[in-house]
Amino acid sequence: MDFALSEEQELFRTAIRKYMNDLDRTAFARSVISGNLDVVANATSGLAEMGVTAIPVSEEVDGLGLGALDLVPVFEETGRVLLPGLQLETLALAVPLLESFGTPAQKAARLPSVASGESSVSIAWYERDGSLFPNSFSCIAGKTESGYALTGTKTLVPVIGDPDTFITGAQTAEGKSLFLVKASDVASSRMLSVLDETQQLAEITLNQAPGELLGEPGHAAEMLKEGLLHFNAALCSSMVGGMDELVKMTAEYAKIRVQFNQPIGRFQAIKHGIVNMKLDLETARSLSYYAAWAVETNATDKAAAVHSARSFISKAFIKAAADSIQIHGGIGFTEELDVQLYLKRARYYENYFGSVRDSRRATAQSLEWHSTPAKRDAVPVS
Amino acid sequence: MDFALSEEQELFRTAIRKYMNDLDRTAFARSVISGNLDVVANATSGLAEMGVTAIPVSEEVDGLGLGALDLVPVFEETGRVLLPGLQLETLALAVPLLESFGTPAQKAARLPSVASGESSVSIAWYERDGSLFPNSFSCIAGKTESGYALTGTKTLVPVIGDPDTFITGAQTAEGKSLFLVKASDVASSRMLSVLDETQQLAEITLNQAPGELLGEPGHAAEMLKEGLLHFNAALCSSMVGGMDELVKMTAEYAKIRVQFNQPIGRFQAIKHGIVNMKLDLETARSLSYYAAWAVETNATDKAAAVHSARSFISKAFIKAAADSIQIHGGIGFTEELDVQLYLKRARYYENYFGSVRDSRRATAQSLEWHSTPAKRDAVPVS
Amino acid sequence: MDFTFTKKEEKFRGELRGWLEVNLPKGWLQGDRKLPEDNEHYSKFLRDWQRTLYEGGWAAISWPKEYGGRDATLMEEIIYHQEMVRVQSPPLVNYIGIHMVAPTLMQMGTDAQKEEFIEKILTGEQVWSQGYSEPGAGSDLTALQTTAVKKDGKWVINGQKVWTSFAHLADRCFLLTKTSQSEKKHEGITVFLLDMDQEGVETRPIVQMDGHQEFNEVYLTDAIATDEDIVGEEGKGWAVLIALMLHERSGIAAQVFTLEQQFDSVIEMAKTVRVNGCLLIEDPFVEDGLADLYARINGAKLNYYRNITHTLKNGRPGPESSLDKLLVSELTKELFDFAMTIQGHAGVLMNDDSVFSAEMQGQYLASFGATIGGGTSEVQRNTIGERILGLPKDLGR
Amino acid sequence: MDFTFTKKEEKFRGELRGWLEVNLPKGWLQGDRKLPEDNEHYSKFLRDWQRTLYEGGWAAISWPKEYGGRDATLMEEIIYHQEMVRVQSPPLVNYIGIHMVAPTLMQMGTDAQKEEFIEKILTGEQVWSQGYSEPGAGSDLTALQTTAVKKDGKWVINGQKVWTSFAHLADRCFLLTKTSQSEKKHEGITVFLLDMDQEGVETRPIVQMDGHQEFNEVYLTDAIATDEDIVGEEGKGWAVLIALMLHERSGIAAQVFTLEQQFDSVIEMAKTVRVNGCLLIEDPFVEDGLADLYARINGAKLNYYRNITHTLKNGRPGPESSLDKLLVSELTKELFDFAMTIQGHAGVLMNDDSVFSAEMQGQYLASFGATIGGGTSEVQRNTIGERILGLPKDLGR
Repeated sequence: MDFALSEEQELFRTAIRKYMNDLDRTAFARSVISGNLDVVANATSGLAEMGVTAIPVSEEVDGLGLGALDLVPVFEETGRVLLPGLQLETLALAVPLLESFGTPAQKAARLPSVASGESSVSIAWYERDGSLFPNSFSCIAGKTESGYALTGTKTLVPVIGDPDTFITGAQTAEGKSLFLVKASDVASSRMLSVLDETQQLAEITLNQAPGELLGEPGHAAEMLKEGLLHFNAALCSSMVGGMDELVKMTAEYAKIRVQFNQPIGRFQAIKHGIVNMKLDLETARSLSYYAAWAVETNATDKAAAVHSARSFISKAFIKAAADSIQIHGGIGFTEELDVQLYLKRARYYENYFGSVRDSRRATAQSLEWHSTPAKRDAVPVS
Repeated sequence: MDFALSEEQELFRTAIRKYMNDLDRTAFARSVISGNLDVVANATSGLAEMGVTAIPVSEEVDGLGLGALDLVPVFEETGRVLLPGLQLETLALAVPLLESFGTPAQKAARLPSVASGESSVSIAWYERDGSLFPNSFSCIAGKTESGYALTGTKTLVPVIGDPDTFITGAQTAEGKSLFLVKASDVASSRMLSVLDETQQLAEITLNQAPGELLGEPGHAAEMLKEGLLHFNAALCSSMVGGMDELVKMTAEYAKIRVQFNQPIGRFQAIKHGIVNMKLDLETARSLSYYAAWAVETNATDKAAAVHSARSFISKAFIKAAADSIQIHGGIGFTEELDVQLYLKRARYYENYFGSVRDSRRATAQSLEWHSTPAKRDAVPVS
Repeated sequence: MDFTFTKKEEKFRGELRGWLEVNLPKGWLQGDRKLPEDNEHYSKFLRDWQRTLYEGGWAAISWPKEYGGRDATLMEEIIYHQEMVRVQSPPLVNYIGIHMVAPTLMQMGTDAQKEEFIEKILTGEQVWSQGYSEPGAGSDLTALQTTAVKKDGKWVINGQKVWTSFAHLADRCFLLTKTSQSEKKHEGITVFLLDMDQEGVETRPIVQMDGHQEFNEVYLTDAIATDEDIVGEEGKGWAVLIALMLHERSGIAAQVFTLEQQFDSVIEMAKTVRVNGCLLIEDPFVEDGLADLYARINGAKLNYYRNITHTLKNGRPGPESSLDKLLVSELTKELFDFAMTIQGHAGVLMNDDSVFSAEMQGQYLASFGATIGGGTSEVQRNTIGERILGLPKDLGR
Repeated sequence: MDFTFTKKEEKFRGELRGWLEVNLPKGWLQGDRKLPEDNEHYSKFLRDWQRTLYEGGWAAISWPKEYGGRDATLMEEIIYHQEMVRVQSPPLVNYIGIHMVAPTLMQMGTDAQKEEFIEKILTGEQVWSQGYSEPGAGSDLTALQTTAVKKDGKWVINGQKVWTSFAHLADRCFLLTKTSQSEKKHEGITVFLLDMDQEGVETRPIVQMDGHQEFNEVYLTDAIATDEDIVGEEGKGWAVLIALMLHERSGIAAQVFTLEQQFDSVIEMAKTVRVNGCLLIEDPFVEDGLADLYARINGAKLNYYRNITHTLKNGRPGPESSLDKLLVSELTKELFDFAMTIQGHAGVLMNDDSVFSAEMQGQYLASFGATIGGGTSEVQRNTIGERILGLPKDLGR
């Protein structure tokens, strides 16, 4: 029995944390809010120097060929300071999708520059109806002589830090298919107003944009689901980092803030509230470690491990941030404190590529609780 | 604006409460547990003397012809001491069903003896599959020369205090129908083991038992639903009485029990816990008053008023009892204290004629939130 | 039990409704409810609105007629709040003046104070703020640090206030200070009617997490007041505070009705917005959650009615009315939390990009203020536990 | 990270499993797990079972070999708990003797005490109870009222204990007393190894809300003990308690694995029981609730694994292991609360009438003890807040 990160992973955590401290912690997130987006590229190149961007990329294409567990300290520490950027989308979704479904040529063309930190890749998946797994895409990929041309509109597309490539879903004769599209081939793009201002989302329109098929046509949903196991494991680590920071800052505040002549942490309403945050944090951390382990080792309960972690942590992160605001009192309601940034981030992640309900249903299905498989609610909620 | 019981109703409450104190409060409930069932008849005749059993019975058949609001103080005070008996079933379900759907002859034959406290009526509705509204009953009512003969098995039938009549559901050619069956015509009866030992439930078997049709044949479900509006409003009052007593006893205990040299009510974990019970109590009381008012005045939002009250109070009663046990600590876990009796009663009511989910769906439907009416879950849960 | 309104009450409602239809800002009833963004226009807009209210006789209906009010009954006050919430009327810029300062002055002000302030409060000529909270004394008003010291016949005031609503627009401040140190925490407090327009008073806006700036920090550096600015007696400010609180007959009517309206807008969203191709309300989990909220929000409103009934019968609110604020503020938070959850990932979009016209995102963020401002939920629970349930006093009290 | 077991560990598991198959009471593995109802047969059954364990060398695996144990590793202890939970083995009647008294005596007992007690504890010849809680001191062990006074060379003990588990079966009691009054609450406590078989000791069962009688009140009226019965030093009992707690390397293994097993039985119920004609698991609300519980129960187990990993690496448990009891006990309550809700109205039936073979009703009632016994959840939260998060001490501490 050894249920802990390795010594190397913990050392790597220390290095990342030091680098985040050098970046002045949430200062980068606040820079983005005030419109200075240059910091994103700075952070990416800093992480690249430390080898972070090479972690999940296989050795044949200039990566380190490491696994999901090695990403745990990275995402906990970047999540802790709400580092803005496409690290999750690139390293935990695009890379697994390319590694699993890309041709050798596709990998060779894209992954070395990801590993070196020069390139980031985003996902243009959602359409205006907001469905995660629609019956069909309105974005159409038509066959051309040299490949495909995509036409349609995608929304809720993360574009922070200027990704050079989008993995997108479009309809072909075979059904929903995945494509690689160059950012420079996007016809037009409109920025959206986002609750979490450390994010940048756009609605992008493709007009006969050249698209390169990724994987088998007609299998977009299955491929995305497979990729999302990697993504959600990493996302959980990021949220755990945020929760850890919330527990720390809330406990510290409760020790120094005096009301009624007492440090407020002496009052059980406050003390027990923070203890409950701590309980959730430890459960979240255990679930996220296990999810990463299950992904890395391709364990039989991989899907249940990831979905159950995600379902718990999405909710717990929101609760931790909300409770932290309440415990901070008036000052917690100002934009001066960071707590609100964590709340907005938690809400940003809540339904990102699936709701809590979706994760719970996926948990039940992967554990085969149902005699009739793939049963759905009266109304599809995913 | 006058949202309070009338002066007369409050005076009546005082009288009932005095009578319950005379009966030594929960002593009657504990008598039933230890096997002494005589107390049930005693209590019924005492209530009859005070006119309670005549309240909902119309004047033409020797009743007082009063409304649902006049039952509020009765059920709050009997619920407060967990008075065992069929008061709810008789006065708040059987009487409304007979008054609404009975023929003049049926009313004349049964309601005077209900009003005088000589008769109690129970409901034999559930069958072994546990469905509240099954597609059809396995209990069959066959036509005979003089009427109907019923054959089948009913379970979860309340039989405390020896009801002389059952209102039961059976299948006829027209569908599910309601019948009146004499208790003396029941072929056999088997007592069931019940979590709330102040209740007596039986499985009863009918074998060509003579049944008297109540209302139109084929309309059992609609009639029961109508009757349940009365029943649930009264049940809510009963649960509010229990909650009120729980808040009182818990607050009193927290004032005198000393731990760590402090009365435990000084600790916020305890204090705020009791305050939350109090908040739920006040909401429960407001909802139950309004439900009774809506039933009495046949208000347009009658169904929403009753269902929303029931959905909230069923849960809140369980929570109040469970929290009270925790606040009482070790002693709360013994059978010496009454708290556990309230917990068992709360559980007993939780799914009685419908779950919290059922009540919430009924709330939504009665408020017409759905464009397509009568939508159900993927799986029928009621 | 009776939920009907009298003919007189219905007539009152009709009169107000008719007046509002004519006098609300142009386009308001049709949904154009944007307030000016810059401070100057914002201030002018709200002062104009108060002037309009004043001219219609609707600025301070519960005041005695002699002061320009209507001697409104409690039920009329409630109807007033219902109607104002219904049309989502612009905020009353001089809320503090009308609902707190003036009624207090009527009761315990000097003749000179009544003369000088009350009419200006009514017309909106003079806008008031409230100087209660301090950085070290949020929920604990007895921990005041702001001092007023008498020097050459004038009071010299130093300290810092926070969460001072409308301070950036205000002409005067209802200010709590310490004028003597006492063992007993409730002694030595003095209330001043401070002139904000002086060198010693500096106001800085607080930016809230929802981007709004409704509150301010106020820095007092040798600010000056006179004996004539004292309300009640020197050192007896606690009594003034108590008196002020007792004026609140109608409790939190506006919040109760607002919550009900907000719930209706969430229902409207659930009936019209599709996520994953289906109407939200057709998702059983959405239906279930909304039915639960319906029960509890309706319960909170009915509690309020029960407490109002008590006030009507007994002339003053019963102790149970102290539950109203706690319940309503917590429910407001829960409602918008739920509204956020059900919108799916598109729920992260704000403003014009939001999935529903009554944008839930800003209201969600704003809801966090409800359980903090005006006494945190934790302090409310203590108060209820001790005053209503008679539980022993907390440590530090 | 590595969840595999070593070959040695797997061999250990195989050996235990094989032994259990042969030695468990007849019919036990097939599900006939009824314990005798009357006290005498109950006691004999459990003593026989301990004797069997002893003879197989499975009664006290973590003890040193010199005392008849196996010097088991921590992982072997965990495997032992897993297997015992898996077969739902009969309770260990001398749990307190084996896990608490004997290890303490090995560390700080006199030679005479070791000689006299340790073997009898192992064989089950002598059953022990624990005399900690008192009516006025439930979660607060420092408020002891039971006194031991020296008189003519003997200790005369008076007082009352409650929640004394197995006291009705026990021969000896590990008893906390006050031997001197001290300002400091942790001083003046003395631990006695009290002989229960004497006139001054009277035992009365406590009937629990689930009908069981696992605990007792013990009345001590001039009960007698000698100097030789003292553990450690007179007045230094607190140090004994601390030492005793440190023996608990494997934490709450049994509860963790039991919770997992209970969850599995609820899943089994949901897959097989029909309410309203449909399998419970096909109700989306049931599925959703169970998936939520799966995540949290699995999370609690994984927390436990993480803490065990810490113990394996550092030789002793880290502070986070104090969270295990709180999480597991609260989850047990929630699990059965949910299991009750989903059964529909037939869920009110108990025993043979219950809708599912693994009757949930009794387990539901029993679950209320989990968050009270062994320190209430409220006390656990205080401890965690102060020891792990470094928050200021509560009032009264």
